[in-house]
Amino acid sequence: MTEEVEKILKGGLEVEIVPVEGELNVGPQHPGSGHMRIFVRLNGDIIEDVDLDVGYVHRSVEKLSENRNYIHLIPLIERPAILDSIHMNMAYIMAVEKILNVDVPPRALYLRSFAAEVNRIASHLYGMGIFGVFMGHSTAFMWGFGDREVWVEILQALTGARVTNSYILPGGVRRDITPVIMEMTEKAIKYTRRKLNDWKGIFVNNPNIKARTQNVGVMTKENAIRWGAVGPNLRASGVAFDVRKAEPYAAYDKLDFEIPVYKEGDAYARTLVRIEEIEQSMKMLEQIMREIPQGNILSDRFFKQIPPIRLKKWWEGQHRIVMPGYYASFRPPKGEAFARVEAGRGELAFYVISDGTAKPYRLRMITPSYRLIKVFRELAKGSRYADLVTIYGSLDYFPPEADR
Amino acid sequence: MKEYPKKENPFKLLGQHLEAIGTGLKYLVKPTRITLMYPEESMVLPTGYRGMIRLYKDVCIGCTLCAMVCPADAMKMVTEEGKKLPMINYGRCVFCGFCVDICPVDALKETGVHDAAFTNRRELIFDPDKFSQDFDQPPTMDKPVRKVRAKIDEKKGIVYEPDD
Amino acid sequence: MSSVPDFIQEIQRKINNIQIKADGTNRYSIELTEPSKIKDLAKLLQNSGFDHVISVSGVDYPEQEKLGVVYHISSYEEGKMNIVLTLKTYVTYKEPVIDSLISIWPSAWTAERETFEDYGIIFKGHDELRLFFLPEDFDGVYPLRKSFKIKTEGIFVDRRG
Amino acid sequence: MIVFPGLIFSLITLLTAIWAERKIAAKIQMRFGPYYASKRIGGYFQLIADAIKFGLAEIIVPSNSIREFFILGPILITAFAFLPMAFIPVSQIPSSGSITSPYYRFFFDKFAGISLYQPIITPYSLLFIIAVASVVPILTVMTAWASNNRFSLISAIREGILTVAYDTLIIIALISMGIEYHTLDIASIVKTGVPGIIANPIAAFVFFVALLMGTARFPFDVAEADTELVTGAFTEYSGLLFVLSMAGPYLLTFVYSLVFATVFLGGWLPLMGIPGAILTVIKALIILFFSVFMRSVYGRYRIDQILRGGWKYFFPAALLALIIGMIGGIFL
Repeated sequence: MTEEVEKILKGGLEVEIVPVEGELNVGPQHPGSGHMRIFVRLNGDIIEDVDLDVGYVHRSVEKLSENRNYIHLIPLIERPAILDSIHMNMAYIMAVEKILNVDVPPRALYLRSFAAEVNRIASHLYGMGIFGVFMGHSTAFMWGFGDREVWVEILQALTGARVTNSYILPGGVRRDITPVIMEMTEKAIKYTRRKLNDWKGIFVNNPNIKARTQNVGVMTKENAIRWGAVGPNLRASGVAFDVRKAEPYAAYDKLDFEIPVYKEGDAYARTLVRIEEIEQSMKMLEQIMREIPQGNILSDRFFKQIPPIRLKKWWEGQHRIVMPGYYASFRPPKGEAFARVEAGRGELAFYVISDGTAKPYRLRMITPSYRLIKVFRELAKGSRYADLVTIYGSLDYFPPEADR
Repeated sequence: MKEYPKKENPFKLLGQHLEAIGTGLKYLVKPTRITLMYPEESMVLPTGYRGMIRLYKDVCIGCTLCAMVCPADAMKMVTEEGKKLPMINYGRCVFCGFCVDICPVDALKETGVHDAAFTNRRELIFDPDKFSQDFDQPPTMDKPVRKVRAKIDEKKGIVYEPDD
Repeated sequence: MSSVPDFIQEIQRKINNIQIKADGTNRYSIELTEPSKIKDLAKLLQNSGFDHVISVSGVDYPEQEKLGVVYHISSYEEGKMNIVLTLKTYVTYKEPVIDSLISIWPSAWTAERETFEDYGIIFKGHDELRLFFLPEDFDGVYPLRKSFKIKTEGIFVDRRG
Repeated sequence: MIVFPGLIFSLITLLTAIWAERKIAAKIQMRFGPYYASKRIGGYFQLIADAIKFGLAEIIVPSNSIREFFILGPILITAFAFLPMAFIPVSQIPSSGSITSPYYRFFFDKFAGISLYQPIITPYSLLFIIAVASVVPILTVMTAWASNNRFSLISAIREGILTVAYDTLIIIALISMGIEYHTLDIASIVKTGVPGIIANPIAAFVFFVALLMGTARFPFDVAEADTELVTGAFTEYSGLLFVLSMAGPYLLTFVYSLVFATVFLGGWLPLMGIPGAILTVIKALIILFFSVFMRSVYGRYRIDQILRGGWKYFFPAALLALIIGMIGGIFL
C-alpha cells in the first residue's frame, strides 16, 4: 500500500476492512434465517463452513413430557410443527396405543389418513411458499399461503381449529366427517388441481426458478443416507422410502398411491417431489371419501365408557366424540413403544417408555427437521452464498420442528 | 424413479419465460382474491369451532375433570360457597377443547368467539362468575360489521358469502 | 412373536453378551451389556444393511445410577425398510463414556450431540460435543436427568382477594 | 425554475411506480395491497403516508460508519438518478398554438431543428444520460462501503461486478441506435419518425434487460437480495435516508423508461406539445409498470448466472444490435 493511500485512510476513512474471507452472522434477525442463527464462513462467494446455532425456539418437549399426563401431551407435541400437527399427533398417539394395546376402528383409521393428507398438502404448500420467497419469488410465497388456506379451512371444519388440531385421541379420533366437509374437499381438490397448473407456469417451470434450483444443493443417494435425510428430500435423492409404504399405518395399506422418487437430489428435484406428493395426496383424499367405511370412530373400549346421555347428544347429534373421564389421567401398562409416521417433511418417530404411572418415563421425539440439521450443514458447505437460502428452503427445514 | 429433462432448447426456454409472464398477466387481469376484509367483514365460524369457552355455573357439578385434563394448566378449581367451580386463565389456554369434551354434564361450551382483546394480563383470568357470562362480541368500528361465511370455491379458492 | 431373521441370529453368534428379543412385528431390541463392544456391533449391523440411525436417546435410571443409551437403527434397503432395531446399552453415572458411532453412521451426529448435552453422556470420537439446543451459558446440570426437577402446579387454587 | 416541476413530477411518478408495484403484485398474489389509506383511489395515499412516516423517523447513523459518506450516499444516488432527466426530451414545442409556444425560441434544438421540452438542450443527450446515470452504481458501492456492514459489502461487490455487465449493454444498445440514426441527440432520433423498436428490435430487447439489471428490478435483484443480504447496500439506513435510497433506483428505472420510450417507442409522436408529453410519459409508465410487474413473476437469479447471461448471451446480442444499427443506418 502506498503512502498516499495510507494518508487517505488516516484522514477519516478508517473502517474495519472486511476481508474477502470472513464470517457472516445470518440470523436470528435476518429475513432469510428463520428462528436460528447460521454462522457462515465465506471464501469469496463460496461457503466454506456453516455452523447452525439452533435452539431459539426450543420448548423442551422431552423434559415437559416427563411431567405431564399422557393426554396433556397431545397439544404439547404438536406445537413444534403447528402446520403439520396432525402427523405429530398421530405418531404420538400410535406410540401410546401400542403401549395401551388398543385397536382402532377402521373408520377412525381412514379419518386419520384423511386429516393427515389434508395436512400434508397444507404443509407442502407452506414449504413451497417459504422456498419461493427465499429465492425472491414473492408470488409463490403468497400463493403458497393463500392456497394453503383452503386446506386449513377443511381442517377447521373437521377438527374445530385451524392448525393445532389435537384431533387424534388414543383409540380413535374426536370428530366424524360430514357430507359438508366432503363437498368442501371435492371443491378444494378441483381448485388445487387447477391452481397447480398455474403453479407450474409461474414457479416450477419458470426458467428463473429452474436456474436457481437445478444442480444446487446436490445430495447423492449415498450422502442422503449417510447424513440421515428424510422425507421428500430423501426421495428426491433416489431412495424410495416412505413410511406409508414401508410400514403402513392408519389406512395407508388400503390406499392406492405412488411415491414420487427423483434421481437428481438437487433443490429442483425436491420441489418436484413435493408438487407430485400434493397430487398423490389429492388422489388419496378422493379414494378415502369414496371408500370410507361406516362405523364408530372410537375404540369400543373407550366408547363404552361415555355416558349414554352425552353419547346421544354429541355422537348422534353432532358426530363428535366426547371423552370419557378415563382419559383425564390414564395409566398405561409398563412397556415401551416406537412409532413412526411419514410427516409432511419426512419420517417422524416417537419413542415412549412407560413405567406404569400416568406420566411417560421417557419420551423421545425425533422430528424430520431435527434430522435435517446435519444435512443442511453438509449441503451448505461448498455452495455459493446465494444458495444458502435455496438449500434451506428446498430442504423445507423448519426450525421450531427441529428444536422441539 | 424419475428424472427431469436436463438440457432444454432455447425456444422452449423462451416459451417457459412467456408462460410465466402469461400466468402473471392472467392473474393481473382476472385476480382471485381470498382476503377477508376484516374488520368490516367478520367470519362466522363453523359449528364445532373451538373458540373461547363458556361455563354454565348451575350445571357444573365440580368433578374437576376439566382441570385434570387441561394440558396447559389453564383451568383450575376454585371453591366458592362450598362448591368447586372451574376458573380459566386465557393467558394459558391453548383452545384444545379437551375440557369441553370431558365434562360429564356439558357445563362447558365452546363459543365461536376467538378475537377478543384485553388490556392486561389479570383480565385474562376468568373467575367462575365472569366465566359463566355470555362472551362479548368484539367491538365494531362504529360501522355495521358484515357477517360472512367462508366457502370453498372451485375457481376462486375461498369466497365469502354473507351469512343470513 | 415373529421369528428372528437370519442376520440377527448371525449377530448373536458373533458377539457375546447380547440379548435379542422381538417386540411385536419388525421391532427387535438388542441389549448390549458391554458398552465397549458397541462399535463392533454397529459395524456388524452396518454390514447387514442397516445404514442409518433414526434416533439416539438417553434414558436415566437414578436408582441404579446408570444411564441408558438407545439407538434406533433402520435400513433403506429393500425388504428391511420396515425393521427398526433398538440397540440398548448402559453406562454408569461414574463413567458416562461410550464410543461414538458417527464414524459408522454419520446420521447419529445430531442426536449424539443432543444426548450429550441432555444427559452428560460423552461420546468418544464425536467431533463437536458442545451445547446444542441449550443456551451457550447453560452449565453444569443435565436437564433431562431425573434429578433436574421442574415445578408443577396443582389443580386447586384459593380465591384471590 | 425548470427543475422544480420536474422534481414534483418525478416524486409523483415515484409514488405511482411504488404504488403500482404493490398493487400489481397484490392482484397477482390473491390480495388487495394498499387499501385503507384511501379506499376510493386504491390506497394511493398509503405511499404518501409511508413517505411521511419514514421522513419523520429518526435517522440512525451507525457509529463505525464513515459518517459523511453514509449521509451523502443516498442523497447523491437520488440526485444522480434524477439528473439525466435534464437531457431527455419529453415532447416537441409547437411554434404556435400552444401555451408553451412563447418558450419556442428558448428551447430550440438547432441540431434537430425543433424546439423541445428538455431543460438542457444539447446535441449529445444520449451520451450525457449514459454518463450521468452510470455514476449511480459507483455511489451505491460508496454507500455500501461507508456503512461498514458485511451484508452491504457483499452487496457492493455484487453491484460492482454487475455494473460492468449491464453498463456495457446499455452503452452498446444506445450507441447502436446512435449509429443507426447518425446522431446522439434523442430529439433527432424521435424526429425521424421510425421508432427504434422497429429499426432495431434486438437493441430494444437488450436495452430493456439491461434496464432491469441496472435498476435492480426482478429478476436481477441480486444487489438488494433481501433474503440473503437484508437490503444490500442500504441495510443500515433508516428514516429519510432510507426513502432516498429506495427512491434512487426507482427514479433511475423511470429515467431509463423515458429513454426507452423516446428512443425505442417513438416518444411523443404522432402528437406534440403537452399531449405529446403526456403520451411520452404514458409510454414510459407502461415500461415502468412492466418492469415492476416482473417482481411477481420472477425470483432472482444468482450473480454468476446474471453475469453469464449478460456476457454470454446479451453481450453478443448487443454486438448484433450494433451490426444491425450499422446496416440499418444505411437506409435511415
